[in-house]
Amino acid sequence: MLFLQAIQWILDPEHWSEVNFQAGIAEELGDHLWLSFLAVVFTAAVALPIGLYIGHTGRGRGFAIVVANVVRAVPTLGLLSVLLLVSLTIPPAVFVFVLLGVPPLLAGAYAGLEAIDRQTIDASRAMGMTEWQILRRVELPLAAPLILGGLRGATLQIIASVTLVSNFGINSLGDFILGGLAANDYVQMTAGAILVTVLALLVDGLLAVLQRFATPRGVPRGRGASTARVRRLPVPNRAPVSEGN
Amino acid sequence: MSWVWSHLDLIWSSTLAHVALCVPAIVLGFAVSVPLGYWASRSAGARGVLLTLGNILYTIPGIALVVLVPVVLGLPILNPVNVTIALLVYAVAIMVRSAADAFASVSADVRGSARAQGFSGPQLFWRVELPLAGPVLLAGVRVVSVSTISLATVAALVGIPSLGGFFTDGFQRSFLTEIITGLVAVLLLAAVFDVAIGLIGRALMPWNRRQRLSSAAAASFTIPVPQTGGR
Amino acid sequence: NTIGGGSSSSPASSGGATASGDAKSIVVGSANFGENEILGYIYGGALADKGYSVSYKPAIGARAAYLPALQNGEINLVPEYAGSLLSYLDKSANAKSGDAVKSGIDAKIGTLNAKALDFAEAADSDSLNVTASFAKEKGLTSIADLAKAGTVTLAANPEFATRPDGVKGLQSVYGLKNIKFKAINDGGGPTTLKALVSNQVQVADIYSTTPSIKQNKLVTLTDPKNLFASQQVVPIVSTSKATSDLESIVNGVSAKLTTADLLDLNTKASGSDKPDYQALAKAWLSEKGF
Amino acid sequence: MGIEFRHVRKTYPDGTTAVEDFSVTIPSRSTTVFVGSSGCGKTTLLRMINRMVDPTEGQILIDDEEISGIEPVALRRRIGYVMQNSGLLPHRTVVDNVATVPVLTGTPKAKARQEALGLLDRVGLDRSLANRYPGQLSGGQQQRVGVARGLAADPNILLMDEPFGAVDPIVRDELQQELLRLQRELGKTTVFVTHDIDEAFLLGQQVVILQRGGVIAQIGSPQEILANPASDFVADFVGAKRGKRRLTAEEQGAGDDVLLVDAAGYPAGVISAPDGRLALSNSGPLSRSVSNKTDQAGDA
Amino acid sequence: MGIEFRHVRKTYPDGTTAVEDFSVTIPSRSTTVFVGSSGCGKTTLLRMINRMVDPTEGQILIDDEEISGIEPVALRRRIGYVMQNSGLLPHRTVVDNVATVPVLTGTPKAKARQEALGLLDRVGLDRSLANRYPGQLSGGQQQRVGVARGLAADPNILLMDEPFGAVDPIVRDELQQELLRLQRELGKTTVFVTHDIDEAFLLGQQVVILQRGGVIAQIGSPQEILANPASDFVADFVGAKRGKRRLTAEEQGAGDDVLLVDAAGYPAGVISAPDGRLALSNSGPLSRSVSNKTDQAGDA
Ligand SMILES: Nc1ncnc2c1ncn2[C@@H]1O[C@H](COP(=O)(O)OP(=O)(O)OP(=O)(O)O)[C@@H](O)[C@H]1O
Ligand SMILES: Nc1ncnc2c1ncn2[C@@H]1O[C@H](COP(=O)(O)OP(=O)(O)OP(=O)(O)O)[C@@H](O)[C@H]1O
Ligand SMILES: [Mg+2]
Ligand SMILES: [Mg+2]
Repeated sequence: MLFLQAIQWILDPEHWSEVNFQAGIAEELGDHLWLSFLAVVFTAAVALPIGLYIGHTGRGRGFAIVVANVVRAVPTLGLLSVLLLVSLTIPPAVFVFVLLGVPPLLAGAYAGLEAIDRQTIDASRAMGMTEWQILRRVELPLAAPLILGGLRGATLQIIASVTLVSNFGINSLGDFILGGLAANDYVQMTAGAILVTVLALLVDGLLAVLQRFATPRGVPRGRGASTARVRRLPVPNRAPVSEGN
Repeated sequence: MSWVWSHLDLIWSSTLAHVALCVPAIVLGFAVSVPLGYWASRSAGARGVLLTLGNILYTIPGIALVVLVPVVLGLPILNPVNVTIALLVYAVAIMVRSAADAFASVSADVRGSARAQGFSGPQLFWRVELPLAGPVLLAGVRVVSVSTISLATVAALVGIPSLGGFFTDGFQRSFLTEIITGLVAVLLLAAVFDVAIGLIGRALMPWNRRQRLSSAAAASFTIPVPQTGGR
Repeated sequence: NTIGGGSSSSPASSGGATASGDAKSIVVGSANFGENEILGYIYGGALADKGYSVSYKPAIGARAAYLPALQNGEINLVPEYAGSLLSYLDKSANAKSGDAVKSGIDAKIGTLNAKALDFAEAADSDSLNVTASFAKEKGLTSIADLAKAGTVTLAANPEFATRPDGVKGLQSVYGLKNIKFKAINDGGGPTTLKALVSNQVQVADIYSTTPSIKQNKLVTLTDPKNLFASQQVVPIVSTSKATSDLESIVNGVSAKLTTADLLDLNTKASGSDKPDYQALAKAWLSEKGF
Repeated sequence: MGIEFRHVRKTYPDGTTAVEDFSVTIPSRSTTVFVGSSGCGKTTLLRMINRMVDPTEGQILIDDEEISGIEPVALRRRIGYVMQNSGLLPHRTVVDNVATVPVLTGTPKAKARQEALGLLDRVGLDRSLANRYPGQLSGGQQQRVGVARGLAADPNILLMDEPFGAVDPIVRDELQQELLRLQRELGKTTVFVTHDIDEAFLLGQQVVILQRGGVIAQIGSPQEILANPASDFVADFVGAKRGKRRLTAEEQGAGDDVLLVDAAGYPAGVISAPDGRLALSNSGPLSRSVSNKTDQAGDA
Repeated sequence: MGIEFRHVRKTYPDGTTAVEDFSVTIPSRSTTVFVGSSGCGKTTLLRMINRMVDPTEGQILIDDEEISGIEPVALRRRIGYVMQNSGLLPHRTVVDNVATVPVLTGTPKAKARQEALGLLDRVGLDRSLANRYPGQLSGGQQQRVGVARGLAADPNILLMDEPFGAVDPIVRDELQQELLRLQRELGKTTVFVTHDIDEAFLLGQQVVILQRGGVIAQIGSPQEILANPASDFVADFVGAKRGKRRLTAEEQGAGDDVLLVDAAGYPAGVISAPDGRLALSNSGPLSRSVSNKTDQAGDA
């Protein structure tokens, strides 16, 4: 069966050092991870500050939504074609994947902050915390699970998409897919797809563990981890808490 | 620019081909995801399994999926249905999560009170849960439509006509104008779909119009699913 | 029409998977690089002139994609290159002369439910190229000279890794053990060229009729041991469509197609005014009196 | 239409026993209030009546018919249900919300809507609100719609689960008065759940004070309970023990009025007592007097 | 430490004028309650005191110092703030929540924790709860922690925004008594916001009844207001007009007790009246008697 053959292909130690005179699994994996890592780091550098700013101040939300939607519509293949036509190096590729990673992380960061019970933040401010202290000591720890959720989304997305650079002669696990396609070798191609998927899921699992650890104790676990929902007693019907300064 | 004017017919036909690839994927993706999402919202176990499965499907690289679909299903290689099926897989992978969230977002109070009024099971689903899940479902469909349109460009890599052809061809010929034409066409098409779906939603959900249009748009941004920027 | 399908010179169905039934309706396919697409339009155009209803499926991909499509009838005619086709059909073939190649192909092509028509004079073979400075530095003129160039990286389409006349051939025919391979999936196009010029790779496989070789003053290494077989253009046609009428039209076109034509067409295609492949094909046809 | 609980027990799948062994008879055409603090099982008891929850043990009878034999959907359509936060369908207009059950049971839409408009009048809502969506109403208005909806099928039984728990105190007063009026006019068998003892005493002809696990601490008319709390728990719950209900006269003002304070010193009201003498009256300003109540409780 | 509002006006960026022209003096070391229905501007007024909201016009002075000149963060650290739903940090233990402000202002962590434990005693919480997270406490316990946190920096001013709005009536009673005790012990200047007039009368030495827009309907001690409502609005609000506060004696029971009912027929309590004669007393059971109150209000 195709799938089993592909697993065998992956387990063949020779394929780890060389595949058809080209870089083997080890090298492609390394390059794939490196490129993904760069993209994730830059994604975080761009999306986190913006997301935290939007989440903390509530400003610029509409703008971010529009930008994120437009960015999401940009076909990676097209953008890679344009940028690599101009300069065939890693930086433009990283740029494209950063663009891919920004929407989920941005959303995670700002949704994480928004999901925090307004009263908690309000009370913190009323106690005399500075804005920076509120961000550091209240919002970041409480939003950590959702922020990491966003990071997981971005990472998954980036690792799966980096395969595209193989079209343009940059190393990635996509080489096995393209090579398999060109040689009519479905086993190799399936093996490439499995490698990418497994890599993405492994990294995702790692981040999931991190997310577990980052979930503050005392905050109910589970999706959303929304502190906005912990109140249990009937609360008089009132206008949404919109005060704030 | 003159290249664009002289190739309007080509742009148009590629756009139509692109639409023909995407629309069935979006529509079927919705139709498949709603029951799955409903199931996931009802059972924690199903939710875990379905969402994990979605994540796995979602990480399969696009080219691999487009090529492997005909191998696995035994379809002709150049059949556009291959691409549509691959797009459908991604659409479901994304949409199941938002459908699950959509149904989970239906207030338990409203559900309980509807049951207490004497809604039977199917009546509850069709008249209460589905419409109330509507805004979040709509947000999910918008994400799916945009990403499907963007993703469908990979069809070009396997010789199936789509707007992606402008990328591969333009690249081979070092022809920026052509690639950018393709990019703009994809973006415009995505925008048209987004607006159209938004309008359909507005028409179908009048109660949602005043208070929550912006929050539904926000939800489309907030859904922390991995988005398919197009692979 | 440069890309995309659905364009047909007659009202025949454009999206249908197969064009069976009517022998006079033909689906012309082509590989995913410009020259081959132009050749497709040339053969298709000639047939359309003679009353065939022709539709196109251009830019399908690599050989491994479009030949199965031919085999199962999704396309009916595709312009091929003799040497590569033979090594695809018969991994162990080592025929070099035109006639030997022809008979090699004829022996095997039945498995594709297809038939090879006459070879054109026009040939477009693989050629290994290095930059002028690299050639000078290492003293390279022929492929054999690469042995003294230390470890070099060679760029070509991905299938070059598995083709008998690819890296394997370089090893067995020329005894080169110092070749690393890097797949770049653009048929010797702009990325390959850029990789070569920027020394990310030192050797690049570029089709001999590609204008960029001249434009960038690349040095094409000679092939004294004929690793790259004769790559004459050879249209192949589904057996079910191969009427004598069709064969005579197609062979008529092949008879007038020269290597110089290919170079000229390619130069025009990648020139600054980016004409359509279909227009180029039409121009060639009318120039040659079709 | 009387309702009878016979040794009812409810254990939820997660092992929580919400109700241990509950038996009570709810007389028809009067209001019975279940009152108790959070988590004592009030909602569970209420929802067993329309089979939203099925008892683990015991029987519930409506008019001597065991409800376990009645198809839940049919049963629910015969019983009005009003809950906190109204539970209105946010995607239907007010009039459509009210018309829900009649439409479900096959009344033509136009007719159901017409009747729904009448019900809006009945609960004191302006007809101009009929085409709004619930989200466009205030909390109090939503509750009125909820009540109207509960009445739409003209059920003999009305279940109300803290219907006024989430509204402003002033609006709550209004709604309570409205409900008293409706009850006088319509005479439904009403089961009302609250954790507010004041509300229980105001609305209930029969009040059931519950402890955790649905244990009955005391059952009786407000007067009986207030005069003779059955236990410390009840006394504490109704405030008698802490002296809240034990008023003392504090000060003679300028006129005949005397200020009354409770044990915590909190002014509870004024009473006219010329020269320190109370004017006794045996009939309150409303027909709903004590003796009246005792009669009805006697139906049980 | 007195607080003075001088012609304060607040218009929010969206154009809502929450407070129109508000002037009041809040005497030090006593409790002033702002009471009014939802949206009348109570929270806005309260939050202007610690500069969570800045007035659009007018001045606010604390001990004759204009607060607009005080850095908000520093000001807030000097003022305790307790709100509904406690606003505790869900990711910090109870003791760390209480110690938040001292730690912010530089008290060593160990010392701050030690003091926090003392505060838990003070508000009647068992020390065994110190290392729990807020989510593991009941609503009433959370509110106690909130109060302890408000007191942690030993502020002279305590602001409380409906702190008991979301808890069970029984627990609310307890918390109210606890607050009265604390107030006697500590004598902070407390500004308390509620929409429950009963709570206002129980806790406030000075009660400010507000209408929409922060308009003062009446200001005074509970007794003054109850005895002489300044307007129909006030009478209505305190329930006098609807007769809720106007009690009548209904029935002489077996002993000396007379049942008192209000105009709605709702039993308000019992009073001892042997032979229909009230026993008048001029001093309530608590030191917090009427005369006492009037004195303090006079401070203003
Ligand atoms: N579906 C359920 N599954 C498990 N336990 C439940 C469920 N519903 C209620 N309970 C538990 O049963 C007990 C009684 O719940 P119920 O809702 O009847 O109380 P209640 O008196 O209505 O309280 P409240 O005043 O808060 O509404 C509680 O301990 C509650 O946690
Ligand atoms: N941040 C804000 N922006 C705009 N309007 C506001 C804001 N905060 C409050 N308001 C409005 O100001 C008015 C007074 O609000 P405020 O919160 O002070 O009322 P409140 O008396 O505390 O009501 P509640 O009892 O519901 O808490 C209301 O109409 C409210 O909608
Ligand atoms: Mg309940
Ligand atoms: Mg408020």
